[in-house]
Amino acid sequence: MSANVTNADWAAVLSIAVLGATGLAVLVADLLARTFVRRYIAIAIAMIGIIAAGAIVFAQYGTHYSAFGGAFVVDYASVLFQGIVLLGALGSVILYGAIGEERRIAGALALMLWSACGAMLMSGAGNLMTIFLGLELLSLALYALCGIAERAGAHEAALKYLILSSTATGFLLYGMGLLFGATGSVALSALSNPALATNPIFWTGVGLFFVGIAFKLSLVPFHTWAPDVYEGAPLPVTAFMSVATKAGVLAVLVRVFLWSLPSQHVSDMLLPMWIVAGISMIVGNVGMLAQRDLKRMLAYSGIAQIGYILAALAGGSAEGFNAALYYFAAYSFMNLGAFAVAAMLSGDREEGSVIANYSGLGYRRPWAALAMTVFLLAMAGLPPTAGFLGKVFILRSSVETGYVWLAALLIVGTAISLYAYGRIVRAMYDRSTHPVPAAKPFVPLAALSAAICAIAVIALTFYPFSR
Amino acid sequence: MMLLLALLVPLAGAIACWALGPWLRNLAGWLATAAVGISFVATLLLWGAATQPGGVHLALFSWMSGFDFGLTLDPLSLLWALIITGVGFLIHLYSIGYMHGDRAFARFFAYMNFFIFAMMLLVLSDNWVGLLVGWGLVGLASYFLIGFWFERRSAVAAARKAFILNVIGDVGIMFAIFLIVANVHSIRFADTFAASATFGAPLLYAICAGLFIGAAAKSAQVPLHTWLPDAMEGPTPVSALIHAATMVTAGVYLVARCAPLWSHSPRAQMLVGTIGALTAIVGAILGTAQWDIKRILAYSTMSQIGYMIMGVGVGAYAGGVAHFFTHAFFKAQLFLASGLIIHALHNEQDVRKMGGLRARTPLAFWAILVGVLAICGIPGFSGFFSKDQIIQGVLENGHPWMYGVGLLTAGITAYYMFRLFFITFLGEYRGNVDPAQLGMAPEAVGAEVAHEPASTGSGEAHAPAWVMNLPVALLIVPSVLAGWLLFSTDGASSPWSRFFAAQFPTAAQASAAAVPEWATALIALGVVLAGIGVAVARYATRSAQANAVARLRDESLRMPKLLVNAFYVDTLIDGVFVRGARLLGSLFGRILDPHVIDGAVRGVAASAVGFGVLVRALQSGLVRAYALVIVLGVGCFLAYYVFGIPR
Amino acid sequence: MLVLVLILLPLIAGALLFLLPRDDVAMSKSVGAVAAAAVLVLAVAERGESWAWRWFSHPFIAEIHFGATYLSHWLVVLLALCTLCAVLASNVPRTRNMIAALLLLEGTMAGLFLARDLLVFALFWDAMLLPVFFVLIGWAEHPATAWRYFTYNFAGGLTLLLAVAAFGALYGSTDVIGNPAYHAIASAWAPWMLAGFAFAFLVKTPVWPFHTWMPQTYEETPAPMVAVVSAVQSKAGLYGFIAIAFALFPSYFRQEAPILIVLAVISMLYGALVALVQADAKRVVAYSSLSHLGLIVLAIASQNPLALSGALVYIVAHGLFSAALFLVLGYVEEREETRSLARLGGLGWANPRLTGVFCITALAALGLPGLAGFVGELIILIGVYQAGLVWAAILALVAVVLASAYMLRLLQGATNGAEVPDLPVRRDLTLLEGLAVAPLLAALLYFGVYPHALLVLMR
Amino acid sequence: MTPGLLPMPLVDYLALSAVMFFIGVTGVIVRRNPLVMLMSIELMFNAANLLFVAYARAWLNDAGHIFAFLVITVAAAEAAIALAIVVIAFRASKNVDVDEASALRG
Repeated sequence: MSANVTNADWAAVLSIAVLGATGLAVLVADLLARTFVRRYIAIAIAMIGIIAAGAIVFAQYGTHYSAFGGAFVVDYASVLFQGIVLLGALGSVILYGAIGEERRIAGALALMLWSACGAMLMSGAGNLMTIFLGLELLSLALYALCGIAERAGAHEAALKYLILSSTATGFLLYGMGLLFGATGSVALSALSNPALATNPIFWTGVGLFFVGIAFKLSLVPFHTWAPDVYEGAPLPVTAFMSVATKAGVLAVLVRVFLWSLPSQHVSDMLLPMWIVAGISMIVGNVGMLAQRDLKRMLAYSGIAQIGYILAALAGGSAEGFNAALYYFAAYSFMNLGAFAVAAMLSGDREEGSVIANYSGLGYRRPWAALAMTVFLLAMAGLPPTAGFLGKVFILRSSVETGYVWLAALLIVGTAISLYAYGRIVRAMYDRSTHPVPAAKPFVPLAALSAAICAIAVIALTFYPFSR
Repeated sequence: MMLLLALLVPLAGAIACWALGPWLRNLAGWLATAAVGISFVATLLLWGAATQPGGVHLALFSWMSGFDFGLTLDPLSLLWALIITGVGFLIHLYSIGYMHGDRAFARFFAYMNFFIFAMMLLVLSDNWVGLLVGWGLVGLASYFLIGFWFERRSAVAAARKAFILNVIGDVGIMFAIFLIVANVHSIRFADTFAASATFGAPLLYAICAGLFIGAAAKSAQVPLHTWLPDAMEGPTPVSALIHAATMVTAGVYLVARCAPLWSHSPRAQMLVGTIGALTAIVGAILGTAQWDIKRILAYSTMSQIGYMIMGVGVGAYAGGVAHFFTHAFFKAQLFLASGLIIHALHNEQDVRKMGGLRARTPLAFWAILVGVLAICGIPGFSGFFSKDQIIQGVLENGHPWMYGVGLLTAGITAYYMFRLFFITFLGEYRGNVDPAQLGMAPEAVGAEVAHEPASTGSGEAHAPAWVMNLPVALLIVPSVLAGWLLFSTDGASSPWSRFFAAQFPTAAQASAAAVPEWATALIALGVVLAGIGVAVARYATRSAQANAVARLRDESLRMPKLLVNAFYVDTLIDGVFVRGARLLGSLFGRILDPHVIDGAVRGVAASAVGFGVLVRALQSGLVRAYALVIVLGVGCFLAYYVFGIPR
Repeated sequence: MLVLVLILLPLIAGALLFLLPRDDVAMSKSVGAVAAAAVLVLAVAERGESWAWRWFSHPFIAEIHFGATYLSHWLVVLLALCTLCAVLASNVPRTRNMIAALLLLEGTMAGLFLARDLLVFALFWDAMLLPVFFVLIGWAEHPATAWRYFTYNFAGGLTLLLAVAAFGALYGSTDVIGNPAYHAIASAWAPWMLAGFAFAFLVKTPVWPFHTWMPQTYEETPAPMVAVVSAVQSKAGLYGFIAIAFALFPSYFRQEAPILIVLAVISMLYGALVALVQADAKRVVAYSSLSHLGLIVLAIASQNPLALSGALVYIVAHGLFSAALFLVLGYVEEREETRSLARLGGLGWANPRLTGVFCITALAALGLPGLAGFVGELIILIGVYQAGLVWAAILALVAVVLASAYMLRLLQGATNGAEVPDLPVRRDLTLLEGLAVAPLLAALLYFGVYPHALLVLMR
Repeated sequence: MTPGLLPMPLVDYLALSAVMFFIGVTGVIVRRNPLVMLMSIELMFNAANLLFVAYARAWLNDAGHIFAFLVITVAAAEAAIALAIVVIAFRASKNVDVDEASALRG
């Protein structure tokens, strides 16, 4: 790779730098700030930084070039994925307005921003090293985020996440090693060499690499950590994990497996991914059925939803990619919205994540209940939400590209999931008077976020892709 | 216009009585009577036009192509219309007295007028649907009037029974209409008859069968007859008008109206003739076993209609219609007269508690005597001519065994009618004899008590007002003389046959009979006299009258169960159809719905939750277990990627 | 634009009604009545103009598109009439909320019938469940009933939705209801789509064996609401069969018609038999409508033009008399405080006017000649017979006989017999109550004599 | 590739790293002490490092070396965080055993 670095290279990662700097700024500001406003100052700074980064990212929309000798790529995909990462970060940061201990807010925010940096790095990663770097940056920050929370169960979650994630990273790393061995280069572009199509080392490498990816995406059978960690981690962190992390990892998945592999035998090479996706749809949705904790349920829901997204990618068609992106955007909004509603209802003990607390909500907090209904409808894939449209996109692309069995599994999974989501809706509109802890009357930031997400989830259905 | 007037005035009367009843009070009766009278006059004014070839026709409106509605008045419908409105008028008049003081006086006349309207619609329609509408509405009117005293359980049940059995009839006609519309694409009689020549025998038979189900239900033919005796729960004028003179003869009208269809289908003729004959004999036999004066008359009605159906069925249209004509008079008269008695005895209907009433109700005595002579077919009285025409006509159309049945029935009729007459009027009054001595079942006594209508006549009407006597007296005239219209020295050219010359061309070409008419008359007379003789021997002799109580007692105790239960037809229908339906219903409603269908749904939901619990169980929470799962997954992957490489 | 008003006016009026004082019955009733009357006028005046707005164009084209076809025009008129009568007749606790729910139901169902786009249709399909659902939550004896109603019908809504999605994805546009440009879709998936649509319609109508949600729902829904539900909402399924299943998949519909015919015939007899033994007056009517709707389904399945035009007559007739019947039962229940046929009786003397109305209604329901129900039955069955389904026609006639049996049982059970001493004798039919049912009965009589307007399909 | 550049054949390096890797994996599964588990994970990382370095030599491509250094650095950072987490996680319970940490389940 050429050593000389141009300004264009720096421009490519400017947004990431801004985000990282914002993390530092938050910490510094926290030292100076007066006690009773520090929470809001920190959040404000973080949000400003995120929005600034977002502006920079979208300024690059439409441009296509690679920086640092191919280590980092700016293109349509990178911009969109980075956008979603920032969206996730924004939606999670805002939740700290309702949750968490005053004195730890700043640290948590900084960590979250840095973690987001990792995810953004992955979104544009052009070679194996960048991928690894971004992944580790993302993960380490997340371990810490779980660890520093004082919440009961957070530590256990941190430990489990640490050990299992590191193990998976080990597999991923070894896979990278094999790929490097097979190709003699760390650049993704080198993977597309037709000669590799029958190279056993290469195949093994691909397999191990996918293990690492599948773990981060919490696909069955590498999903086992997700429910526990989602339940244990603090609400904002869970929200972040469910959106930002997955955005970065998905970007890698697309780049490596869809755009870089040799075209020959590629369908054989990818078949296990689609099988895994199909299993995830079923297991994830079945897992939701008997849950009592909202975050845990959303973990299973996330497992299934990632399955849907992979189903869209299965064909490898452009339309499938669009479908996946659209559904993922919708997915981000509905998840962030659901977590926002949970935050609205949460006091210090996160009452909002206990499903039992939702019974009769429709009569106590009609607006919150309405928003929650919208998000659940969207997750279940019912109109008039983007969830429905996204699923139709996916169905169409997977049927057209001949993966009918994935479409069928998607429909079955959706049918099962309806029961689970329906349970919560039913609870919300049941007249049974359930003893409910005194939830905070009004959490402006969370409510705002919930409202925006609700509107977005419906607005996304208008004129999608009418270009 | 006149036709519409004749049709709609009674309807207007009905609506007026129904809506303004509370304000009209007793005026309602006169209003209704007047309405029927107007209708009668209007019909009468149309006589001339109606008897022209083609008759009067009035097109009304059309639903869509093929569904054109209109009214028509030809000799046949003219005859019916005149009887309906004429006899109806008299009976309305009578009812003013009979129903005097009833709690729902106005409503009664609303129903009666409504009935007249419906019946006129039935006979005036020029199409099947119109006929069916009338058919259904007369059934409704009869339902209302049978159940008029609706606080009485028995009346309510009887009304429902009558309605449902009649609906079965309607359904039969509907079926015939399906066939007709499917093949003719028009609902008008004219088109149907015009096309009937092209029908195949099976189609024609099916149509006739469907129509005849309707006729049988309406005219109380076996096996759909069971509602008629129960229908006597209604007030007596109702029995006279609807269940004797007019409605129950609608079947006869229908068959006569469809002469072009029947005359082309020998099988249908056979069917109808057989049913008619059967009904005639069964009705007569059951008539001998009754004690309630109205039930006796009811069974006699049934048997007489059997005659008519038999006649029109086999093609002796003129005879059958003629018998309807005469029967309308003398049967109405019999009912009204018995109404006088019932009235005089405070709603006592059991003949065993009567006797020696000649002095108390002389008018009733004479009226019933004339009626009995007429129905038995004593020469000179109306019944004689019409019944002879039927019996002779049956033979001429080549059904000797029906001929025999007809004669036999005539004999039995003579017996039970005179039985009625003797028991009621001879001997001395038994009203104050203990019922048990008369062999009346105790529950029958209870029934009598429950039989006390809401407040009919409110007691004081011992001496009936002229409104009640006049119609009875007036009716005596036609029931004696009406028959002479049929009399002629030379067969074909009686005024009657001239009147119907255009209507029933087929009646002319009847084959020469094996037995000449005068002989038939003599044989019939002989049989009738025999029947009368038996009756006299059993009830009219000195000794019989001396110990009437004992005689009646052991007769009623020794009455064969078979007859008492009317051949168990009711029991059969109830046991098989009614109970069967309710059994199925409760089976479906109580077991299939809640347990089988919903059970399946619940099962699905439960199994879903089961899977959820299973997954929870697998999620043990142990890090190393998770790690193991991951490693196993990796194993599978490697297995695929290492061994699955294309070579 | 007018169609849009037809939909929005009741929705907005219903929403605004919640701003009125909670317990000012007279005011909310008059406001509701005015709104409903306005809708009725508009519905009659409506002359088939349409309004469309592009919703999205990928993965398929969906238009927010409203406009009345011939059938939906009559259904909307029926809906408006029934709603008006129900509003006038509603006399329940929390009247304001009930009237609001009625208006919301009217709006959503108008949307359903006027929708020209499958997706919009599917949305309104689910939306129209909500007012009924909340009414059940608020008024029913057991809240479970509400969930039962919602679950069963929503399950249908989901298969409908799936079918719509599949249709859109394969055909490229869902703007196809009553669309002349539509060319019959030919695809291996078409039978499955048809199945999805059909399931929804079968549950909603309902047709045996998907009917088990109905009796309980009808029993526990207050009179005004159940009147509209049984009169009009049950027609949504039938409308779907005609306007979607039959119109969009003609050939496949023809293939599958025999199944539908069998189910329809079973429903007719099954409903009639069960109605024969019900102890609760409302359940009798519920099962009777299972039987009656079976007849309409039979007509649709027979695909005979005569039967179809008869079906329209009977759809209107059934709407009129079932609405009237439920309103009348509501009156009876108010007075006697019971619905059990064992305890009812003797109304004939206590409330003669009410009895008269009850009588006409019941007679219309049992298909008395001269009333609209009879016309529908007759024409349908003639058509069915012409279509060659002789056995179905004959079994239908059996159902007709049974109908008279259970309807008379209901009528006599409530009105005849001696006055029941331990039941409080209340005032007779009031003027307002009379006005609430009068239009229905008048329409029944008019169409019974002269159904010309409804038979245009044939000409 | 040119084996001459390696003192011993490439296959041996691969075999060694594979063995190390599987020892690491086994360790993660069988051991209950989080510290030992983390050490096993380090072992996995280093197996990968060996791979990188060996191939770097084989391909004469420095990227492998750089990658190895990167991994070492990151591993160090990870170890730091890991120790911190293990400490806070088991400040409560004296004995150090991951099987104790199974409150979150289902």
